[in-house]
Amino acid sequence: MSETAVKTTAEPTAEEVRDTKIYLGWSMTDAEYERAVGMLGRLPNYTEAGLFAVMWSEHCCYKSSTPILKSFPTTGPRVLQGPGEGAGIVDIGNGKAVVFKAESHNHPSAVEPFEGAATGVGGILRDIFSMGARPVAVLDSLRFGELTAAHAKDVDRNKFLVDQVVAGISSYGNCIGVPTVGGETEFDSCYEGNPLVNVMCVGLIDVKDIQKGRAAGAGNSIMYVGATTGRDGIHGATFASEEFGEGNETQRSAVQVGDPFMEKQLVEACLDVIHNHNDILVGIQDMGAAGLVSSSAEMASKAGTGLYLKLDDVPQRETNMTPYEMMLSESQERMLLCVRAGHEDEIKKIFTAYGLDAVTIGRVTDDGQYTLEHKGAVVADIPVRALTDDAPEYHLPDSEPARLKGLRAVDASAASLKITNPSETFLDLLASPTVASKEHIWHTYDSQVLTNTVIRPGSDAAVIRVRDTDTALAMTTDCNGRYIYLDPEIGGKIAVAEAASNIVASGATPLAITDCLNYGSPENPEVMYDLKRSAAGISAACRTFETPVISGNVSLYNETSHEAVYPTPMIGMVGLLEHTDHITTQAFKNPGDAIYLLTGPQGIRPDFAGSEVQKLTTGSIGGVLADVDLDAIAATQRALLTAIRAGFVASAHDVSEGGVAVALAESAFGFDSASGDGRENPQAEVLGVDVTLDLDDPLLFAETVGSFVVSVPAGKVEQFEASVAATSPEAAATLLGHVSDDGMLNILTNGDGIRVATMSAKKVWKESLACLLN
Amino acid sequence: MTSSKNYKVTVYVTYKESVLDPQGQAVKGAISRMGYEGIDSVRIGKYFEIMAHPSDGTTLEETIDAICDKLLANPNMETYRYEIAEAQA
Amino acid sequence: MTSSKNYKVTVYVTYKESVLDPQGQAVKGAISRMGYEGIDSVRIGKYFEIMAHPSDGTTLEETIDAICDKLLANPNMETYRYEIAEAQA
Amino acid sequence: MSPRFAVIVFPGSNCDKDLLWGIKNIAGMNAEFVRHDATDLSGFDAVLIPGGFSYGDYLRCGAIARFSPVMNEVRRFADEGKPVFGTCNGFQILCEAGLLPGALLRNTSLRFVCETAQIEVANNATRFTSKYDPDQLLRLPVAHAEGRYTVTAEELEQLKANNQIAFRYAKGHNPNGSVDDIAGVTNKAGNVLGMMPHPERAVETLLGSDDGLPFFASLIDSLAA
Ligand SMILES: Nc1ncnc2c1ncn2[C@@H]1O[C@H](COP(=O)(O)OP(=O)(O)O)[C@@H](O)[C@H]1O
Ligand SMILES: [Mg+2]
Repeated sequence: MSETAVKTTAEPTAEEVRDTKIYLGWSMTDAEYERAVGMLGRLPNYTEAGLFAVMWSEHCCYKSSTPILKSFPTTGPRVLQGPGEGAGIVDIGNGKAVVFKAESHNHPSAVEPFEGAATGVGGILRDIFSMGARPVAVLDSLRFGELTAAHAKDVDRNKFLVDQVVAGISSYGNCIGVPTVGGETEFDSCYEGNPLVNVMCVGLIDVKDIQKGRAAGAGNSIMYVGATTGRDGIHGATFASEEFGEGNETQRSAVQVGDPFMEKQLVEACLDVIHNHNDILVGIQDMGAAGLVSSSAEMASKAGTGLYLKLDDVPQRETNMTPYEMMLSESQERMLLCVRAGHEDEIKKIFTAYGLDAVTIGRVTDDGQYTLEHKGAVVADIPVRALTDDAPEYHLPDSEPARLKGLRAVDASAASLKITNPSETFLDLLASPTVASKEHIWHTYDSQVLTNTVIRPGSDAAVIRVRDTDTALAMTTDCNGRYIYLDPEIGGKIAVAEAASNIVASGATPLAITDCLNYGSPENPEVMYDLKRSAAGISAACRTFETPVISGNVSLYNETSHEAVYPTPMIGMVGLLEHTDHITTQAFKNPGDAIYLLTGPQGIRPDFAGSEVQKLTTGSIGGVLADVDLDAIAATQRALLTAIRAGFVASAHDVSEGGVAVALAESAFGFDSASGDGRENPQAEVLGVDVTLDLDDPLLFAETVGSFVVSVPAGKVEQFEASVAATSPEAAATLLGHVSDDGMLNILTNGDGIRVATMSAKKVWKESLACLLN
Repeated sequence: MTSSKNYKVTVYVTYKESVLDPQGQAVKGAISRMGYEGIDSVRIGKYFEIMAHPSDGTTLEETIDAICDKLLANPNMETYRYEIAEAQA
Repeated sequence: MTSSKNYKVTVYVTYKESVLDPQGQAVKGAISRMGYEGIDSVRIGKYFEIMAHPSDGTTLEETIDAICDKLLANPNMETYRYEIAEAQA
Repeated sequence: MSPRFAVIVFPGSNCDKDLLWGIKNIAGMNAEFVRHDATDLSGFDAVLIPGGFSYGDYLRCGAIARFSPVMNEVRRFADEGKPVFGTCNGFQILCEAGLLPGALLRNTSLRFVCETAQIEVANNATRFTSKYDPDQLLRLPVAHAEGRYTVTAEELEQLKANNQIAFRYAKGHNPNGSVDDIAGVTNKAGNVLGMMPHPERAVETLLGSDDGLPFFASLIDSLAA
């Protein structure tokens, strides 16, 4: 190890780094700096300090969230790969496995929404194909500020963000040719200034092809493939510093621009190498957050090796890049390969056929050191472990948020809603952007490319068939941040329960989840409380639904001027359909089919705290969030799934925002099958409902989790009821009435009920978002 | 029509130098595959032809500056310049 | 480096008058919604900055003409023009 | 021997596998991928150009792919009167290459559109459409941002006069602003067809529609004749 750290021109010396505490600007604390000094046994030079700072950042090492992530259940009989690699993997039989993960791109999207969202898609795709899987579907989970001037500080900015984020996702996903099949879009003022852009990718793999990101075998080569390295994406704080003083400030930009065409070539080339040349490939990993340093150090750490990289050989897009800049750059569309020594030219040849350069930039060593050479000098020499395994881990204090007391005191009874005209409330709910159809958004996503999509966006879960088998995969993203804001633990349970309900309603068995934990600053004990408690809720639900957490992502510091977003742990769930015959949508099929409400033993409860109807009628949310009985929900889901598999169910839709009334309407709106368009079902124009509920009017809008609106062919009513009773005594199937052919939503209650023409309700629901966004 | 003169404004919007320009790269690649030599780099930008006249109380420059800043160019990644010429009738 | 001079070529490609330019119309609409007055029409085109040097046996004009005709503009719907200037070292 | 189909793969093609799946696994034909840099199409009886974003669709859709080496062969193949079919990006490439008249511009909505479109068979007397009824109504997926078919008024008259319009969007269902609701056209000789809709996405009822099957059946039939 070099005794004196080597200094590059114009960079501060190791002593100056210490004295000026320049590392504070990289979000490295004094204590962390001292820790690094202790590990090195000398002062780190500028480059080294930078490597420590970025590798020990929350983004790379999850130092404040690791203790929480460790509490998640992560194993199960089908789990082939849990958290820790690029993505998690679950066995789906027939020698195949599903690979999935979600990632957030909130901060880049807040600054530059189009490119931020586009590169978010690019990044998550690389996580999937670096495991050896072919990406087969993308889902996007989005949160924005409100779209009406009355509820927004800058409504034009909010609309602009929606427009650009959606355009970014569609441009990248459509170009690369992976269908975007689902997602969710919600609006709340807490997301103004800090939108959430979470993207999930699902891939398929033959179990034998699973890759790991390892740099093993001293002497093997490290090869760099893909786009050239520029100064884009280097941590904002650093970027603003004087390093670029010589250049013209206005000519510089740190924005990462996505190049989906390059990525398409990368996917094909990498999968070619993995499938056909696995004998010469040792490991492969994408360059994600903290680009080159993070990917290479992790590959070495996982293999217990060292690395020697020659930075002069890194393909560069800009002149005079420093080692620090090259290592931290987050230029997109780059991959790192570990290749068996002597086979570099074969690898080069494969990539050349796809129009890509593969360049050897270093080799694996056995000294456990992370060594960088630039212009003939060693510019960094750090134990690999110090950067990775030995990163700090914090158990930050938490305390109950002050808001909870006030929120619990809010009256969330049916009376507080002051509903006088249920039909009017119903139409207002259908028009509210969170409930309204998201067709305006997903219409711009190619949801069918790859010709596997059975259920496009527009039903509870999207469904993709698995070629060469009878099986199919269902997938969804879910999270109601309002519930978590009111009660983090119960809200966490609900997020997973709702995801499972969506999966089950499509006819699938939930397999596992991924997550994106979007919160404010972990240094705020109240945020830590939210994080811990919601994670506890998620864990509990995952145990009940037998859906381990196989991958995920943490995004902290989602706040503007100390106003944090609602704690929003997005849950991405995948389920398995044993047979494509079981695929079920939320759309009613035929007049005369019986309509059931399937619930837990308590039926529909006055669950108004945090509901859409509460927000609509009172302008805010509050109240005590009723706890959920996870076992009862699981039992209800089992009853539904059993009936679906037996062929007794024509449609199933879970009750969520807007309650039973909205669920009934959405089922009548006739979205169906692959078209995702009402024109698909020739009867969509005439479908209606004739139902009677033994409830007071407001209960029509209660959001009792784990309830379903189910339609059953007239001839199968008895079998359906018997099946539910036999499967789950806890579940209650209440016959409400039937699907009608007079085009009316006729919902009778103990009060006024609702009577509205299906088509006029549908128009409100279908056009609302487009109107608000124009 | 107002009595004021009419102008043709041409606005050029280009990426900042450090921003990746995949389009430009693709075009450059195509040119060399087509066998043309001597092309060292290609960058692609946008180009707007705007017919305009000054409106009450503001100069045309002020209006164009504002439109460029807010709409035509994305200040995170792009720069712009423009030319104003009197339009032929 | 060759001994020959380097040039900066700027190419402008625009739709023919007869071709509908919905993007230009959308920009015009946005400008007036933003409250700016005096904008009569907007047309959007592409703009290329090409750094180039003449290669053996052909003039730069010949090369640029060919590239524009075949690649940069679609003669069915677009027209182009270009300027060549000596590049500053 | 059953006819052999070439599915051309350009860098950035992304419906190539879908097209191969349709013609090979569903229609049961002999088919294989042919790379963009291939220089020989001998032995093939039909050429299929898939959708996608060749070369990222940077510059203009299809503008760069048109210069791929294989396109010289495709041109020769077409000149010999053999069938060439392009869907979506394939249509755009054929127009850019001059094998079909017109151009495909940005949708008037300025938005990408992915939906199941209502398509009318405008001419069932082509080798690609013979198995459809005249005026048959089809449900075929479309997915594009640049599908606004544009020709001059004179060219449009010629298209009509020569019966070159093969498919139209049903009245009121034009997703992109195409002139005269045109969704697909042939060349004058009738052996080259381009269309924005994706028949290869409509070959299995599981995925929502099999209205694309007769399209491939027509083409296969024409090769047997
Ligand atoms: N941003 C989006 N991208 C793709 N699909 C979306 C998006 N937002 C909503 N959707 C789709 O719209 C439908 C309704 O979404 P949502 O209301 O979140 O359903 P649920 O309440 O059942 O979870 C789903 O099919 C979903 O996939
Ligand atoms: Mg649902």
